[in-house]
Amino acid sequence: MNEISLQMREIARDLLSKNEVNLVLGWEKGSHWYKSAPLFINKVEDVDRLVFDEFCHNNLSKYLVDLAHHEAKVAIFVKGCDSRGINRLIQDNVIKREQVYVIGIPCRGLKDPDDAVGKKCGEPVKDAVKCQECRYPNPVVHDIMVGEQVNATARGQETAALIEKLEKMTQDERYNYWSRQFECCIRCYACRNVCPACSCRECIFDRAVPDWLGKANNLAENQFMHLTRAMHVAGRCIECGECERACPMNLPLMALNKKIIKDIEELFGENDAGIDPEKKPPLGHFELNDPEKFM
Amino acid sequence: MSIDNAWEPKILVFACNWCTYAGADLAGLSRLQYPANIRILRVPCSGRVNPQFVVRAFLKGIDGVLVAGCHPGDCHYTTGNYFTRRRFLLMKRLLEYMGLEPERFQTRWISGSEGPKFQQVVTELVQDIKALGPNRKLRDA
Amino acid sequence: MKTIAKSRLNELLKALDKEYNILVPFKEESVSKFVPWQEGVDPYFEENTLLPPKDILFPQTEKMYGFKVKDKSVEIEELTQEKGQQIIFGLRSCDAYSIDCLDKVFLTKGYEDGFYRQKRENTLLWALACTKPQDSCFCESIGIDPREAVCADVQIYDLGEEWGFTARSAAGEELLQKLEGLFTDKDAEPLPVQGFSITVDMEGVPEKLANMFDHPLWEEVSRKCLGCAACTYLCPTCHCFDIAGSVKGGQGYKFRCWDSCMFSEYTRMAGGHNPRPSKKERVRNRFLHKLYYFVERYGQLLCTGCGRCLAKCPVNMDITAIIRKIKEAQQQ
Amino acid sequence: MTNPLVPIRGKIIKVVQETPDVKTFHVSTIEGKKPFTPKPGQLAMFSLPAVGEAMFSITSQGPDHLELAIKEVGQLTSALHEIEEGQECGIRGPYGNGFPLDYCKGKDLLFIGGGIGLAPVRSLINYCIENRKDFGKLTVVYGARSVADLVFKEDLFENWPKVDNMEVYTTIDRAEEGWNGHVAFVPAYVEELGLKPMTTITCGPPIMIKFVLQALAKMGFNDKDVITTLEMRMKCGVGKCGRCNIGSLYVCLDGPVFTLEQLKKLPPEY
Repeated sequence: MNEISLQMREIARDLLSKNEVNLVLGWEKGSHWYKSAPLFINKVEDVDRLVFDEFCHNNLSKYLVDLAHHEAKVAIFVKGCDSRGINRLIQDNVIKREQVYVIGIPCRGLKDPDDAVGKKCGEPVKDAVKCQECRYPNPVVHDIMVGEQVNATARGQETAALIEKLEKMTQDERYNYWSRQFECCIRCYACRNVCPACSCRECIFDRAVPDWLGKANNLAENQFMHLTRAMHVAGRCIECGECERACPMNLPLMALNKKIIKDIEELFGENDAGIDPEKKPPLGHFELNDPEKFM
Repeated sequence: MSIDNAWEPKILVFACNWCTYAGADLAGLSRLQYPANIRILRVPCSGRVNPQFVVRAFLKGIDGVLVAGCHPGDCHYTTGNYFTRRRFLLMKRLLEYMGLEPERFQTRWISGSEGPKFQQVVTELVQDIKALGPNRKLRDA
Repeated sequence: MKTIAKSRLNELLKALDKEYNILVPFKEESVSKFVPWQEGVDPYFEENTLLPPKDILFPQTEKMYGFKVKDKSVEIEELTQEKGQQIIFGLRSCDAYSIDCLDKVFLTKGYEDGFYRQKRENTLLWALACTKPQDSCFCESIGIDPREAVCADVQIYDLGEEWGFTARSAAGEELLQKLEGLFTDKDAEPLPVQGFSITVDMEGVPEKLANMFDHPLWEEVSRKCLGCAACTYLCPTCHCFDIAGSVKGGQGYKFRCWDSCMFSEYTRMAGGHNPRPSKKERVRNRFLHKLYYFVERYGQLLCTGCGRCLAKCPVNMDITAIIRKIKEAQQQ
Repeated sequence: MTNPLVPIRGKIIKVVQETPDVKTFHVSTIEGKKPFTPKPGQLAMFSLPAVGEAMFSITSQGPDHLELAIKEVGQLTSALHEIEEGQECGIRGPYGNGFPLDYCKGKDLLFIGGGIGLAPVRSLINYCIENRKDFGKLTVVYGARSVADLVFKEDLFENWPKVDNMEVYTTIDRAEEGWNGHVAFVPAYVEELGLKPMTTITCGPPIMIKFVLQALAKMGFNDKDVITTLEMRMKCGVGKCGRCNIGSLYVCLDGPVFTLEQLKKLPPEY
């Protein structure tokens, strides 16, 4: 068992036995060596199930949305990207900082579980795409930290390269590319349900009246869903890449989210969501001298 | 059915109640001619327009959308149009990234006294959209 | 057994293509599913498809009938369905079993679903014996033989360099006879099935679940569920649907589309009451349906052991782990 | 019609305003015939195709029509409350098991209803009246929030009291001017009447059912003699679409009528 996992267990044991929290959100091993899954612990006996490894993809801050009215304090383990989710939820008044005890884990980047399918434990596995361009491997908010700080190092440019490729295409080529993607969508809403920026109590996609989104699975409805979703998380996406990982159809959702982030930076200046809880989200404020290129 | 010969674009204008709607009114009162292709939807503020209103309009058969409101500094609610500006600058880029022709979605500032500007903007918009032809990209078949 | 060299599979498909629409497993980028075969489509037999063949018989969105409304009048128009014969070529035992489940749902218990029946009647199943279980497969634990599919018209075997075919129904027999010229008759031993990495003991599980409705286990296992429908939409047996309509200018159609018991509005009534208000009730219903309710109603499990749900669930909700927990659970 | 999910064309030949938010719709085929002949307690899937489709209990039937009493609660029912006589519609059915007529035959029957819950019960009451000699004494206990909310007033005050060996007790929740009748919640009234245990058919809002069942238990009523009808969200009506299950039963097929004895064996998920 790795050192970080052991430390996590000690911290969780300590917090629970001293009643400082009554729930710990962490990870445990799942169905395969390349699967780690969210774990909810409220009994000291269960702390030895906690692990941290290169497959702990789930951004647990999502669960804080459900726990907004939790009666006592919750301890949560976060990687760098996940920690931005905590700040975002605080900014959106979904949770209060004092409700959560944040245990940060500097993250060296995770592996792609899909690439591990069929392999034996120990065989080389590709890096997860979502971690390739990580700029915040160290948690930006934490009460304590487990493990050593790590340096951000870009290990790939897959998403950025795809965005550039798309930008260079003609309108019709781009349209055809996205249509092919959206036609594949099965509308399972895994992307929405895994996303810490999707914190509405009732989503417009679920409402029968007014029926913004019909239930038929066709290109038009799917376009509506993905454009609305992308605009809704615009300026609030913390780049954890969970939507893209969760998508069973492997839609390149981060090529949407990161394009918007890129545009926001070009238009309104640098903005990384969930870094500074005091900073207003880019679509939630304005400057008098904002560009007016569309006039 | 050959619709293309007789095709006339349908254009939706989200008009802010305080400026653009008054501007359109003035254009009417001044007997300024503009194409009959536009449908005006009055909104309390251009900031009321949600991105999904725009996408939905396209899906339901609109060929071009104009969001129009007060000039910066003139918002009846002080700052609404500044948010509009950011939101739709970003959304215009997103729609372009999706492969939509950028001319189909436009934002303009038209005040209550700018009847001629209203006439000019919608006339140009209709010309642009006519040149593009029907919207077939974001459309509920 | 009738055999044909793997390199000559195209000839067989071409011969079948004359009378049938053939659906074959096909992989494009990272998504594999059944697609209509045509010259140039190279079937993918390496592993089972990501999307099950369910939507061939039960499409995700299916028009049911058209209507016209004008003033007070309402006209209803039945839509004619295509009557073409089709073959699902190369589906695995697990997915064949799922079609057996769908047959029970749509064709028994008092009402026959006309939309399903029309397609099912015109479909032949050419099942492929599985030899290489994937990491998340556990069909054998469910009682499914990976080499012999239920409902198959023809069973296909991997013989190494050749494909072998054995008829399993009169229709399959007749078709193989017709194609006689393409095959060589020989005695051959199909490749053996390699080991399963997941096994689970189903003994007594449905019976035990009869008394576990109020067990604290459901609260515990449902906590990490995100309430998305990845599991139900990838499941070959999940068959819940919604009925909705589309109307434009007095004309429209009604369609049915997949729905998921994991969605909160699935059971919510017009007045607001919801019999399954939280994810605990929804997760419980999903697993009880698969492992107990369906057994009680139709005499078989509503799980095929295909493992798609546990492979693709964003939080790795693992039905085999839940079955193990059920087995270990103390009776309340 | 080969496909059970495709409705036949119907026509609303009459609309009766029962209360401010309940109307009864008389539905025929467009040829003026009864769409189908349901048993008391069965259901019909009714639609305005451009709006939606929903399941309703059939409250009564005539020689050429079915009657559906519908309360305005959602999208479809609001649209329904706007329509006029002559409106065409879609209808399919009948669905569900209906009341156990053979079991009820020859017995004294007690009917307990609250609000719109009288609608399904009324189908059986009317059946008993039409086949009067097959049944013993008929007793109806019915209540609503106010006088205005009492449904089927003509039956309650005119028709039913005249029926041989039939008693009707009506109550409202809170006293109001012009009402000389009883004032009490339905469960309390049932207890107050001190009826002897007999076969009972009850339907009403969940909170009323809960207390009626408690009262009946206290009064010594037998679980297998207490019959109720359930409501669930339904789409197909034929046991395929999945959402109306309670355990392994589907309310649209195996219900909506259950005895308390049956319900106690099912998961409490309705």
